[in-house]
Order: sequence, then structure tokens, then C-alpha cells
Amino acid sequence: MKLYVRQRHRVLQVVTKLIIPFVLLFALYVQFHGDYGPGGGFQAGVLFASAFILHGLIFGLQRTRSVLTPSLLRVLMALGVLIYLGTGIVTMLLGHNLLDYAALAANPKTGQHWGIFAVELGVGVTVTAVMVSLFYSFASKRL
Amino acid sequence: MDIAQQLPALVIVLPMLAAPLCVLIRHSALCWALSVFTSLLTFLSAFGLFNQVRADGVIRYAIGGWAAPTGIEYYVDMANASMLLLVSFISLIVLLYAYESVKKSVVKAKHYLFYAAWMLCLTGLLGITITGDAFNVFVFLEISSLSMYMLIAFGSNRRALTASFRYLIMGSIGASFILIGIGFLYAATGTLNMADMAGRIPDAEAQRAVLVAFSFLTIGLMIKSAVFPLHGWLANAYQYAPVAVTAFLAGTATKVSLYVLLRFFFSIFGTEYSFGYMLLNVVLLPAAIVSFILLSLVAIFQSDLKRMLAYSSVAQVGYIVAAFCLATEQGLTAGIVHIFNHGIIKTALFMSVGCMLFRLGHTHRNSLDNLISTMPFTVVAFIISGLGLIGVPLTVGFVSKFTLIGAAMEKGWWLVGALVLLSSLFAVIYIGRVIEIMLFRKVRVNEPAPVGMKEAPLSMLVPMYALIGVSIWFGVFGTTTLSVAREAALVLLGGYQ
Amino acid sequence: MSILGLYNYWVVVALMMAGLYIMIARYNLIKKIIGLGVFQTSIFYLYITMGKVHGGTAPILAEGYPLYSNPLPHVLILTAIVVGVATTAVALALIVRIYEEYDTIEEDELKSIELAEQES
Amino acid sequence: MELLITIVLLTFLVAIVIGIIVLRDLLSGVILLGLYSLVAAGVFIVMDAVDVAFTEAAVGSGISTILFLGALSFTRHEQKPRGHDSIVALAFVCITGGLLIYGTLDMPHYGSAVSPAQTHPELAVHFLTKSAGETGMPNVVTSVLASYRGYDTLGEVVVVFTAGIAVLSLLGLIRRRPEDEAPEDAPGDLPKLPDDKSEHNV
Repeated sequence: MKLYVRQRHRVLQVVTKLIIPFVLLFALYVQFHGDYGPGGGFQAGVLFASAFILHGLIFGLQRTRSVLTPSLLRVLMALGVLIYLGTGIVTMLLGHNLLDYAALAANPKTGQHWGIFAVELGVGVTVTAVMVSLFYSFASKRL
Repeated sequence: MDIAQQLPALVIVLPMLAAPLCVLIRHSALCWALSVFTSLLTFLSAFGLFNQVRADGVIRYAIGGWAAPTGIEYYVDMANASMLLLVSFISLIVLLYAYESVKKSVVKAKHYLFYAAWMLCLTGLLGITITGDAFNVFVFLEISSLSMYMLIAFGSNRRALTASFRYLIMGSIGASFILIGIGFLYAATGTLNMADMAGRIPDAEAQRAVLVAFSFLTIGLMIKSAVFPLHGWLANAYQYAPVAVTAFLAGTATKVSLYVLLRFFFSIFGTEYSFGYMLLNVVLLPAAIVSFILLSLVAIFQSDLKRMLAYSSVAQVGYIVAAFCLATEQGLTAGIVHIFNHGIIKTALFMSVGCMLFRLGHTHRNSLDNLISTMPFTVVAFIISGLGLIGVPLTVGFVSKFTLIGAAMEKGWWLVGALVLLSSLFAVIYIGRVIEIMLFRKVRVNEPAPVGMKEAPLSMLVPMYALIGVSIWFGVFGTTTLSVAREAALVLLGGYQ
Repeated sequence: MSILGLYNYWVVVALMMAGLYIMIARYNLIKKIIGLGVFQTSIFYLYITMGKVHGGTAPILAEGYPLYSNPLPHVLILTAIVVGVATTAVALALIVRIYEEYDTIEEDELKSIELAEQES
Repeated sequence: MELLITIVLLTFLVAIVIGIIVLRDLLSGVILLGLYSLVAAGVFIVMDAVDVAFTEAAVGSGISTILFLGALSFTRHEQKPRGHDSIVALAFVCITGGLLIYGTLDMPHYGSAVSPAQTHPELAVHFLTKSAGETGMPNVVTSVLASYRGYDTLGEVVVVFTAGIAVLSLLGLIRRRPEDEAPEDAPGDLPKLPDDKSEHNV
């Protein structure tokens, strides 16, 4: 089964090019607006990934891979976990318990804000990287 | 940062940090070194934590600064402090041993993934053990399970893949059952914190939801700890996984599930509910007895050493569960001490089998003729730990079986005691036959002697003998482990403060 | 009301068991994973049902809404969904490798191949 | 109205599951599973779980369908006509289901505001009444997810990471031909493909 089409389907390609920026924008919105509305790092990560997956489906994996290279993905995968865990370690180094964001600022509420921002970022990065790499693995293995 | 205060968090954070770092480093030897170093630090943290708990009693660590039950907490008492010690110690020893055997059996480009998965598995197992939150058990159970599927699939035979897949199916059913059980408990008590739950269950006990939660958690955890009718995944998984992985899992994975089982039966639901009202021993005791009788018998007929030891593991789980079913202080002590002792000897046995695999390339019982002449140290290691498995006096196996039979007698369950003895006899047969072949059977005349056969490398022998040294120490001075196990048993029977 | 108050749970249980049945009784490995998907999604549904409060709204605090549904099951299930898709991904990767090695993804055929292997 | 929507959606779910059991074509099974997740997401919205519905729609019917399709693209599409009536499986499932239904009989009714889960002062009530003051977030789900139970979410990220490296080790990130399966190079590096013709082999 062909998971993507090249050259043909000009309409799809043009529409995709139009859609992708909006998907990315929406993903950013979901990432950083999760405090107020539904959403957060995980949902944003899936949306980010879906933009890349759409790109891969329409323009071919080769082109997507030149933007988001496998080695970059591997680094991002680990980086997200490190951001999340790092936030926890920083709070420990500041003398508080693991993941106690109150340590991050003088005002506990501000600290919470920073902490949640950081860990959501970590979630977003790992989820994006893992979802795209899952797509690479499943779409590009040949028999 | 006050290290002493942060020890509970460090036990989890260290291995969790090592996994992504391995993925970033990607250098085979460096990843191994990092994993060993991390395991060492984790072990030291666990040791420090153990001493703290022994001195000052229960430690509660509120993660995120939110006091339980609002937030998630680490709840460390004697029971899980000693489990943490066991798991991190076995991981350290087996990792030291693993370097050569992994180098031989895993493609070099994937070494970093192997060690990352190992660290994740360690994180998961330690996380299950240390947490005081029921839902958190599920999350870390999945971390350990997913990394275990991955580690098993590293096996060189293609059957490692199907073994891993079947384990995945069983493991997912088990995890889903546990999730359902936790959901019903949440509906009945409104809380997820184990200590809080234990306090609220007496009021909710009459509810059917609690009964259903109990049944589902029991079945789910029985799958995970491979108790008799639900042990099907274990034999293939142990046989086809890389031998270092088998040694690690045999000493830790089922043991951690058994610990969770203990925690739920005795501390959360309470002995009275589990054994008085639910009559748990009516279901579990027959399963346990069939486990250690039938699977010891099955082990006799296995010609592959790894598979034989895998079945023997299910049989040993049977002893442990039978000990739990006694539901007395003495019985629980016997069960816990056997968790430790069996963890150590089974790991040592798999390590010695790994040495044979390393040099011979296979582990068929019938072609180990006169192995003592070529690999004396490996064979001696196998014999010492084999005797421990049988339960010869002065070995750890004797300590735990003696305690178990004593506990059964104390309760008046003579038959159980007798059956334990009978199954030990089966163990004499299956271990004895291997020893006989390795020591006495002459190499057949028409077969050329294997060329270049020699003893396993030192890097494998030294960790193995270190572990055997520990097992001998605890065999001779059995009172040390027994007193720790008794303290753990009392803590579990006493429930939460 | 007594029947209506619980019918939700019963449908959930039926769906759950259908998923479990597909998982156990079907030999095709991909079908088993589809069954796992149904099973897990139904468990999510069970949790969410527990959190619902009549007349409540989504737990996003705002002026003028005094009653909210319980947010805790939502949080737990967000975690469980992620765990579920992670398991699915690993299972499918294993299936692909099994197909490459054995050229089949039917459980009974795999068993007979392995049995034949063992006897030889 | 709410009740009506729920009943209609539930009927849909049941119909979809029957479809999955009956149909042998795996592609239809996968599509139906995606549909199942989507309808379930609809039910979640009715039950006020907007974050969950969002995730279920994106993951259950989005990502996991793509993964299934990817896996199907190099295995068979049809399930062999066997393994249909296993009495043991049916009995096991019936007993399990019966036990579950027994357990629900005295559960708090759907939508009840006085069940233990709703009234626990340090969990549900604490989150709804104090989280705004303690974390400053209007979305309670986010504040519980990232702060009160942030450790669970850390575990969740690690699960995703584990799945990522597990698939990486099983399949690799790039397509490679058997001849360039050299053990030395890492499984994730870009292959030097002579041209992009080989890409059509997927």
C-alpha cells in the first residue's frame, strides 16, 4: 500500500501546504493555552506530529525526513524527558521536594506557572518526536 | 539539597535520568558504564533509605510538595525498602555481568537502546515498589512492562518475538484488570492513596465494588507474578530473552508483582478482609500447591536449561504464594525471605547458564557432558546455587524452606509442609541430573572434543561469584534476612499508621 | 431511575467484554490488538462515567458555574490513553517483525511452525 | 436531551463492536476501531471530559489508526476464518462480565453528586475548590495533571519514550535493504540512497 503519493495529486499538495501552518499554529495554541482551555502538552504534541505526518503522506517521507531528521528526532525524544525530569531535579536542588514547582519562584503561584509551563513543554517535545518517529518506522519499513 | 532527605526521590530519578542520557550518548561501552554507575548510585540510595527506615520507621515523601492524599507520595517502610534494595542490587550485579554477553548477542548499533531499556525497566520496577499511590502503580507497571517486552525481543532466536508478543497480550490483560480494579476501588473510596484507601475500605467493605476490585486486582497481579494457571507467558519469555535479561527479570520482575500483591492483600484490604471474608486461600492455596508440585515435575522433563529454570521459577512463586496464604506472621516472613533468597539464587543460576551459553552457544542438558573439565568455575557456580535452589542446609534455600515448613506446621497445615518437601525432591531430580551430566558423564567417543572451549571471561565470573558469595553469606547467617523479613511482615500485617 | 442509573455501566461492561473476547478468541494478531483497543477504550469510558455529575460542566473554572464534574478520572484517563497507544505501537512493531520472520500473523500457524521447529 | 444523545452514541458503539467481531477484513476492523474511538470521544464530551475527548479523538482515531494502517501495509489484510467459537474464551468473558455487572449493582448511580469519589475532601473537592488559588489555572485538569499528579505525568512521558525506543529497536527509523544491514551503523542514520526511486517500494 502506498502511504503517500508524489507528483500526482497537485490539489492535495496545495491544500496541504495551506493547512500545515494552521495545524502548527493550532498546536502552539493548544500547547500554551492548556492552562485556560482544554489541551496541553500531550494533545499539542499529537497535533504537531500530525502536521509532519500529513506532510510525509503527501510529499513523501524523504522530504519530511530532510526537515526532521531521524537523529534529530532521537535527540528530541530524550530531550523532552530530560526537560520534564530536569524541572524536577532543579526543584530538588533548590531544596524542595521532587517536582515542587513552588521552588521555582519567590511566589509559589508564579512558581507553579513556570513549572507547569516547563513540564508541558517537555511533554510536547517528547510526544511530537515519538509520534513522528513511530510514523517513520511504520511507514518506511519495507518487506 | 539535603541528600538524606531526597533519597526516596533519588532512587527513581537516577535510573530515569540515565535512560534518555543513553539515547543521547549512543556509545556502546559508555552507555554500559553509565548504566552500571547509575545502578550503583541507585543501590547506594536504596541502601541509605533502608538504613533510614530501619532507624526511624516509615518515611513519607510528598512529591510536588502536595501532601497525600491530594498529591502522590512515596511511602517507604521495611517491606518496600528491602525490595528496593533487592531490585537495585540485582540490577547492579547483572549489569556488570551483562557487558560481554550483550556484546556477543545484540547488534552493536542497538546497545544503547538495550541499556536505555534496562534503565527504564529498573525505573519501572523501583517505581512500583516505592510508590504510595495505587494509580501510580499502574503507570510504573507499564513502564516496566513495555521495556521488558523490548528487552525480551532482543533475544537472538526469532521465537523471542512471539514470546514477547504473547507476554504483551497477557501483560496487557493483566494491566487492564489492575486498571479496572483501581477504578472500582476509586469509586468505592474516592481516593487513590494506598494509606488513605486502607483507612476507608472498612467503611466501604460491604460494597460489591470493593469485592470486584479485589478480584480484578488479584487476577491482574497473578498474571504479572506468574501464579499457576496464569503462568503461560513466562517459560518462553525466559527461554528466548537474552540471558542477562532473563537473569535480571527472574530476580526482580515477578518478585515486585508479588510484593504489590502482598501490599494489597495485607495492608490495603487487610488480612481480615482478604482471608477471613474473601477466603482468598481457598482459591490461591490450591493454585500455589499445583504450581510447586506440577511445575517442578514439568521442569524435570525439560532438556533446555533455561526453560527448566523458568518452570522452576513458577514453582518457586508457588512456594511464596503458599506462604502468603498462611496469613500468619511466620508465614509472611517465610514468603518474604523466600522472595529475597529465590531472587538471589535464581539470578545466580541464570548467570551460570549464561556463561555456558556464552561459550557453548546453547544450553541443552544432554550435551553438557563433563563440562567441569572445561568450565570448572561456571559448573561450581551452578552447583552451589543449584543446591541453594533445592534447599540443602547452610544455603539460603534451606533458610526459606525451613521457615516455610515451620510456618505451615505452626498453623497445622501438615499436608502443605509435606508437599513442599515432595516438590523439593523433584528439585533434587532436575538439578541433580544436570549436575551429574556436568560432573560425571564422559564425552562420547565418536564426538570430537570441542575446540577452543575455555572458561567464561572474568568479567562474567566475578559478578556471578559476588552474588554467590552473598547467597552463601545469607545462607550461613540466615538470621539477618529473617529478622528483616520479620520486620517487613509485621509492617505489612500492621497496615498503615 | 434505578435501571437508568446503572445502564451506562452495563453497556460499558458489555463493550469491555467484547474487546476482551476479541483479544482472547481471535487468532489473528492484529485483530487481537484491535480487541485490546476496544477493551482499553471501554475502561476509559468506565472511569469517565464515574466522574460525571448531573448538571455539572467541564472542570474549567469560570464564573457562574457552581457545579463541575470530577476532574480526577479525566486526568487518570489522559495518562491511560497515552499508555494505551504506547502499548499498541509496541505490539504492532512486534507484529511487523513477526510477519517478517514467520510470514504469517495467525496464532495457530505460528504455533504449528514453532512446534515443527522444536521437533526437528 | 443529554440522555438521548448518550443512548444514541452508546448504540453506535455497540454496533461498531459487533462489526469488529463479525468482519474478517482487517482494514475494516481498523477503520471501525478508529470510529469507535471517535464516537467514544463524543460520549466523553457529553460527560464533560473535554480534555479526554480531545486526546481520544487525536490519539485513538488519529495516531493509532495511522499506526495500524502502517502495520497492515506490510502484513495481510484478511484474517483467516478460524478461531471463531472458543467456548473457553466465551465462558471466561461471561464470568468476568458477570462479576463486573455484579460489582456495579450497588455503585453510586450515574451522575450522582454524593458518591465517595465526588465528595472526598482532599481529592475531588480540593481540586475543584482550591486549585485555582494554589496553582492559578482555570483548567483544573491541567493543574491536576501537571502539578498535583505531575509525577504520574512524568511516568506517562517515560512510557511514551519507552514505546519510542522500543519501536526504534524493533523496526528502525528508516527503510533499509537487507544488504546494507551493517551492524556498525546506527539504525537511525539517513541512508545514502542513490535516487528516490526506491521510495516507491513502501
